[in-house]
Amino acid sequence: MSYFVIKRLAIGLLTIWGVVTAVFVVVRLAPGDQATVALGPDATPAELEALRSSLGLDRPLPLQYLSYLGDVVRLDFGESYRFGRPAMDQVIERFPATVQLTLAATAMAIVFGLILGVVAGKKPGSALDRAVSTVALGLQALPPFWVGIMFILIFALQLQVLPSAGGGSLANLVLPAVTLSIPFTALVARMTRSGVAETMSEAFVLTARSKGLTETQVLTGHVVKNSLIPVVTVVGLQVGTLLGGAVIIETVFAWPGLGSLLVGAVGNRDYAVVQAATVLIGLCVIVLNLAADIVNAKLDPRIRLEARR
Amino acid sequence: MSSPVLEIRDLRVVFTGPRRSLRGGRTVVQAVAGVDLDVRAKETLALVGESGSGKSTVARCVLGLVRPQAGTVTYEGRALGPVDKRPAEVQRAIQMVFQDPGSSLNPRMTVGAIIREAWKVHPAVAPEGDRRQALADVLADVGLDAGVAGRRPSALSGGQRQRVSIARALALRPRLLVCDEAVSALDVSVQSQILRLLVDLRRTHDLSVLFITHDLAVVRQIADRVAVMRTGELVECATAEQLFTAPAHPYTRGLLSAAHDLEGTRAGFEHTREQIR
Amino acid sequence: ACSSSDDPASETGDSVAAGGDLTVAGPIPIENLDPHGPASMDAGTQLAARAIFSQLVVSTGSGEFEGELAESWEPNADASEWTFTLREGVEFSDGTPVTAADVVASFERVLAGEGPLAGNFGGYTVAAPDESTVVFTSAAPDAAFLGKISSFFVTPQAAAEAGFFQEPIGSGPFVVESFEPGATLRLTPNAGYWDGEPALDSLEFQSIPEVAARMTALQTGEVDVTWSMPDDQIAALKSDSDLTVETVPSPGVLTMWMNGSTPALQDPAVRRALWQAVDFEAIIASLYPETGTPADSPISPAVLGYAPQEPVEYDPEAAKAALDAAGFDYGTVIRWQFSQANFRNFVDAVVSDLADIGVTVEPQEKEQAVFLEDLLALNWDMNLQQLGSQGYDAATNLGRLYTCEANRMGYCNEDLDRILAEAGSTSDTAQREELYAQAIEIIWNDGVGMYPMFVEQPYAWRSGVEGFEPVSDGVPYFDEVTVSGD
Amino acid sequence: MTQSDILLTEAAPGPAAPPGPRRRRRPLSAIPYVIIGIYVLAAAIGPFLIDYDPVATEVTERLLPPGSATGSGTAWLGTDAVGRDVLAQVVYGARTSFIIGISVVALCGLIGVALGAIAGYSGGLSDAVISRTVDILMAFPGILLAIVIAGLLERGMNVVIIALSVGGWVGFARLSRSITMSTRERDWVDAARIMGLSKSATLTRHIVPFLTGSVVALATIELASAVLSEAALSFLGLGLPPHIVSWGQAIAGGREHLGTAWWITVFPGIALTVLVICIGLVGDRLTRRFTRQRD
Amino acid sequence: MTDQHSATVVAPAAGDPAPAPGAPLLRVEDLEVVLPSGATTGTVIDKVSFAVDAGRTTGLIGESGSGKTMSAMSIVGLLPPEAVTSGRVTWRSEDLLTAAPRRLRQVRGREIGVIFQDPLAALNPIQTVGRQIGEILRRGGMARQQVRVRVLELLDRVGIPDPDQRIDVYPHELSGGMRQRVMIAMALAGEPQLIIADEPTTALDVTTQARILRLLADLREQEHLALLLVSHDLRVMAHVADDVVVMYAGRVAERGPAREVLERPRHPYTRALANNVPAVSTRSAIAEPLQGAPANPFERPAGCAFHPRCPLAQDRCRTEVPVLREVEPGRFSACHRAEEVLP
Ligand SMILES: Nc1ncnc2c1ncn2[C@@H]1O[C@H](COP(=O)(O)OP(=O)(O)OP(=O)(O)O)[C@@H](O)[C@H]1O
Ligand SMILES: Nc1ncnc2c1ncn2[C@@H]1O[C@H](COP(=O)(O)OP(=O)(O)OP(=O)(O)O)[C@@H](O)[C@H]1O
Ligand SMILES: [Mg+2]
Ligand SMILES: [Mg+2]
Ligand code: NI
Repeated sequence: MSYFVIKRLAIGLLTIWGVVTAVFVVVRLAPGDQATVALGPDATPAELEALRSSLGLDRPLPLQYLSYLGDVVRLDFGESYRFGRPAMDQVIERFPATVQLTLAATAMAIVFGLILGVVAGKKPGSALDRAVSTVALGLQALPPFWVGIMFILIFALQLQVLPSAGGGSLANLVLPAVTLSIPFTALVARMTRSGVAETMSEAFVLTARSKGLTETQVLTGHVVKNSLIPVVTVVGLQVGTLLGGAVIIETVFAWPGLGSLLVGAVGNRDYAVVQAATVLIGLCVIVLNLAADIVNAKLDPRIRLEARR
Repeated sequence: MSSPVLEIRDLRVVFTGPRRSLRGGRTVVQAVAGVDLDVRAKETLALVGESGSGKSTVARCVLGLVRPQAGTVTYEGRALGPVDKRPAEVQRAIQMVFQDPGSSLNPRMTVGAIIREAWKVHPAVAPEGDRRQALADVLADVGLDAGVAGRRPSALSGGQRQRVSIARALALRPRLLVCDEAVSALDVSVQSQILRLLVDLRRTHDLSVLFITHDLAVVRQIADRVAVMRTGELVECATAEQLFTAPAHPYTRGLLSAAHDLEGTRAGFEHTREQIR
Repeated sequence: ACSSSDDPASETGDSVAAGGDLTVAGPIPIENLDPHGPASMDAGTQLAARAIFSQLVVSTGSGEFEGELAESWEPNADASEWTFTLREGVEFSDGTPVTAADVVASFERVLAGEGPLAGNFGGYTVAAPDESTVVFTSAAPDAAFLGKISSFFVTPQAAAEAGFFQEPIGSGPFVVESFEPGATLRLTPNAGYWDGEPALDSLEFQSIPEVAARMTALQTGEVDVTWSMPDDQIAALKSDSDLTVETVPSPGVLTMWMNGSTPALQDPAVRRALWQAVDFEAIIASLYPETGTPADSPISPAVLGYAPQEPVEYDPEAAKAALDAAGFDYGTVIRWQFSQANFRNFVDAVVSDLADIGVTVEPQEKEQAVFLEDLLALNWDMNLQQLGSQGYDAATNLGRLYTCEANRMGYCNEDLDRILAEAGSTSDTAQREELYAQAIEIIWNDGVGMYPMFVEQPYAWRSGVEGFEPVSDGVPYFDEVTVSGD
Repeated sequence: MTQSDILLTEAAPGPAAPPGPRRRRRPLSAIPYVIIGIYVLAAAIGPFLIDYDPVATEVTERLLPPGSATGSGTAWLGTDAVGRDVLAQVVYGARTSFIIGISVVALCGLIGVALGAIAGYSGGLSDAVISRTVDILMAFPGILLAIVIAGLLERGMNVVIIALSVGGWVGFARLSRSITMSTRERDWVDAARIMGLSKSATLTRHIVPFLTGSVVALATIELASAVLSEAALSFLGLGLPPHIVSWGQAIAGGREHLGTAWWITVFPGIALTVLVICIGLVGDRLTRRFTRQRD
Repeated sequence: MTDQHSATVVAPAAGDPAPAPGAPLLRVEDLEVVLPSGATTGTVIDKVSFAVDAGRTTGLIGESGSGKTMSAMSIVGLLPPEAVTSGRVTWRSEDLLTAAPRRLRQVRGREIGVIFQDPLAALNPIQTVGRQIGEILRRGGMARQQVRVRVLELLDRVGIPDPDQRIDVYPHELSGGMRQRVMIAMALAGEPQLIIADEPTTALDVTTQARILRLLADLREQEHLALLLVSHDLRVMAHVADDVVVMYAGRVAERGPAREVLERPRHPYTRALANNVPAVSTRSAIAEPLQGAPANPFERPAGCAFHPRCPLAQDRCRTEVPVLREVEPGRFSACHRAEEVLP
């Protein structure tokens, strides 16, 4: 187990290095740089040059890369020129909001997704199953920004029961979290459905029935837990994706999370923030995947942690 | 006695499992621990032993699907490497029949395509022009009519599939046929059909056969010599007659007595058999 | 400390009773409180700075300025040296007095800084001959200095220290209580503000980028004041009896430069013909019924130097004839770049009109950074921006952008250069107005760009909000606002 | 990428079980196919029936509700913010959405299957390299890539396709790799190797055919999500240029008018949702068919 | 190994709670199971009748797909949900086919225990074996501590060494033989009167097979159990069964006392099966194999399902379905020419 964790962390470090490098290459490939944005439309070529050299942007890329890598190793992600403070500080400040949103959405998705999935998967092919599957597909097909704006119009404007935008309070969390959880719920439901449906055809379910258990007992005692492994894997992956991918929802609901920070930073070519945010998100994805694997190993004693994928 | 077609010397195979902890080292399975074995021309050598004793691993080494940690496999004096490094002629000469007729044939291909594929790789065996005839011949050899060539494995019964499997091997005119549990998955009534076919083919095609099984009764019916494996080692190797009448090793004796145990109303069967004759 | 000239004492006495907590959602997030740094010209930073810090002077309209920290100011004859005398007794919120040394330090921060403000003051030096006098000296005459310095805020000398802007100290009407960059800025009144403590109990700036959410927040009362709403939302807001909606003229002009270095657009006749081919009046009436008026000058009436011109009438036949006469190649594709999504409808409508006379325009919506880079590299045939004039002075627009040296739109006219240089080097307002009128005529008639629309700045606030005064540049002040009833 | 995990749970080819009892055909089961057929028809021939010029606007007829009369006929589904016909946008948008969806899926599918199959079959170094690349891409915010690609290249359909494909192949690779790894263990693969078939021939003849089922099923899901992602890119201002009509554009463009002119977003939204549901249903069915009756 | 043979002739133990003396514990009559398959339906089980007497072992024998598992599972209602059953399954005096689901659940485990073919698949991989064995006791309301004691007893009873340690391991950590013992312990936990064992030894090694069969024989004797044993292995049957039912393509081909049926078959199919069993003790030539493949109940040949493979087939066999009839006292055969099988 400890060896496994160490090995996975080593792979994680390698992945982080890949992410760090990729983000470096990618942001520097993009046309326009920090100097263009900082100086705005009125800049003269001379001013641009001066600023570039003072920022070190005129050095050869490999050199910039090396010094950047050196800084990252020392956990120094540089100063954000937009925010005028260490980039990591800014990123960390936004992190809790993102975590709140993601956790709330994930919790909802797990609860409702599991219920729907179990209900559907317990009788594969039944009318209920088809209904749930179709609804899940429909939920996955809703453009999130559309749902978000409709929610605002309905719950904030018409019914006036929930605030429309901003962060902080629990009430503020409801709409964005629900919006974010809709496609996720659908995914969890579909995963659970297929897992449960498959487990239902396993021989040990027959064994459980042969002991005289009721269908509910069979389901809760022998089916659900056994079908969770792919669900856990997906939740692990998806939560990671949500961390960085909730941009649209954060924008619609003015939720001060990492996604909108990242998009803004890319637009402003705030390299330091882009890099810091990407690394943090990458780290989370890696840790969550690791966590999912550990949970799976706890769920299923047959899984030897190393034999992943 | 004829000289060995296949010689296995001091074969060792180790499978390493995943590491459990940093210092704990890997779990290591010594699947084959120093096996010496000869298969002589035109003989049937049975390899028996309980599950996990390493029989299949030996077979896979012979075919070059598993790379042994140590030891040599020699075919007619030539040392053999992994399957894709072998000279075409050796690839052709050693063929295999698998246990599960359901999974040893590509379900997406027709029987004809499966057999022709062999000739695509080794065109010399059946020249371009007379493949149709060759196909009919090889199917006839295993007791199938030419009509099945257009069918897919899923449209065949288990026995028929196993015949196709044998036909695929025979299509390359091999010298040595490795059968890994070739009849174990078949119904009793079909099992005899396939066994009989194998015995006939061996005679007509001058084959040497390495026959792997855990069923001692079958061994008794068809083997010339028997090698007994246990946890990766060869515990005994003798002619069939010798082994069944005077087993030398206690482990062999144990196996035999367990088999006897199951024989139950043996007398009843004998009686029946007499009646039929 | 905005334009109000009322007696501060009475204001204060009146507002202590009202007070209230005001929530404001501007269109742009506040990311940075440093008024000297790279974000200094951001609307968000300017908004915060106006609440936290003080300017030397505040521009209140075309050519008009009011002293804030400066009690009086005086240029020398050729407007290359400007002397400011500071107001007595102004203190930062920590009680230390605002001195000339702070002004000098702040200005030097700007010059050393890596922001867009620095570009305004190339060749300037600053000195403080005594505690309350500051002298700015330029290498060249600069009549528009007041306009430029109105974006300059004075901070304590400590601003250079790291971490200062996490909890900044200023001499403005409010002090920072908490700041989440890009999200919320919470302020409380500065009890020691020289112009009287603001009446509000607290002021909060929120960032709500999505329009629908921002409008909803205003209608539900989560937000008390907002501005820069799209026209289509304004009608809905107007029908809400709890809201006051007002638009004020702004210095903004929708500006569509045409790249004079593009072969197809070199001929002024072609540029004018294209302009003629678009029915701007109808487009504005439909898309910008609230905030748009057809323009008759490249700079807005609110700006010093404004001079109305003969409007370009919509006449597609004449346009087509003119294009034919000029030998325009209808096979050319005109690349039209813009960066803001809210221009999309406008762009689509213009492209449609031009297509009607057979001219192909390919709209290119670019990301801001790409847009800027291409803008400076003249990597476009037509460009769309909303241009303002900083400090309500034509110098910051015409004088800076239309010279041959600036080469901002591939257009170079030596006569124009001369006129602009002259206008920039005199401090006589009447003379400057005259010179800019000449310049505008040349620009207009040569069709350097199309100037379809003056933009008005819309504001909306809830009925409990008192004393809010819309300002034309979209960066309002809140020191005299009170709010009740929420 | 996560979509592929649905398939992964069912995908590994089980022992070739006797072809299980086939499900009886339900008359309703044809509906998704019929609807998709209608969409394809609309995308293919709709543009010839309905005259629409995405460049032409009519600002005086903007934001008209469904059924309003306009200068050029009746706007059955209303008009958008610059007076273009919403019905025509729905019909023309179908073509764009199909082109984008199919291109993205084809691109991702080809790359993903090729890399996944190689990784799964060869193992060793190539597997390590491909797997780590997949890891990195999964830990990398996709939106960032999309933004940068949109900035690097001139705005257009190909940019959207590339931006969506860069991360999209990962799912196919993961799926192909895991199926390849289990198919590789099958006896018929060994049989092919024993007769001396080359690596590439073994891979293409004895392994890749078994990927098709799950890959096609995943492709249908990815098709739906590509269409949806295009809408999301448009929302962020990174989508298609204005002169290309797409549902995503239409939905994103109408979001400021949701309260007043709902028809701009709702009709393309319904078109999109119905298509995604139908594609998803077909995908589900294919998944089931290819995983259960694998023979 | 004559000691083993003796186990097969043990009389029903006294005090066994059999309903009426002489009446069988379980009687299956005219059982029919219809399964849909694609567009068609197949009568997978066609008029099958047999009985299991208290304290005795009845064997169900036949090739793959002949309907052994289906017949056994329909007793406790564990068929696929789409299966349609008819006939009677009389357990003591009640009909289980028409019994309420609740009653059926009471019967399962507590009155009739089941042992499945593949113990690895039939055990829940993520629960410890102790938990699975004890589940039925826990659900029955027994205290946790007592359950553990009882499970340890059961493990010991089925011959698992070190029950203390094995109780907390997962199925995959056990060998095949151990797993099958766990299955048996699980079936015993509810103290049933009948155990249905579906191919309990097929997945095992010869050596282990012998041990498991001996265990089953011992248990039957000591716990006064009746046993319904399903197998395709004649050697196994001959070893433990008192009566056998030979099935072919969903029908009963022959039925009677095990020894007699296997020694003197009254059906050509049984004869062929017996004939095909190779021996270890003597070297025998490979017997003349039956031609063709076993019939598929979905495409059952008309008349006698066995006729295409039958050396004795006549015209009558091709059209007329032979009924199962008593060809000599206690012996039933479904062959038109049953009398001619043995000269
Ligand atoms: N690819 C592999 N990786 C790891 N261990 C393996 C592998 N293949 C076989 N083994 C192990 O090697 C040992 C020998 O296996 P092998 O398949 O040769 O046995 P066998 O005698 O053929 O058994 P059976 O009768 O069950 O087929 C077993 O313990 C098995 O678990
Ligand atoms: N779930 C199912 N759905 C449809 N048909 C089934 C199902 N299970 C079994 N069958 C069919 O029913 C018939 C009888 O099957 P059964 O499992 O009883 O045979 P068996 O004698 O137990 O065979 P084996 O020795 O292979 O276990 C077979 O033809 C089989 O294909
Ligand atoms: Mg083996
Ligand atoms: Mg069975
Ligand atoms: Ni005996």
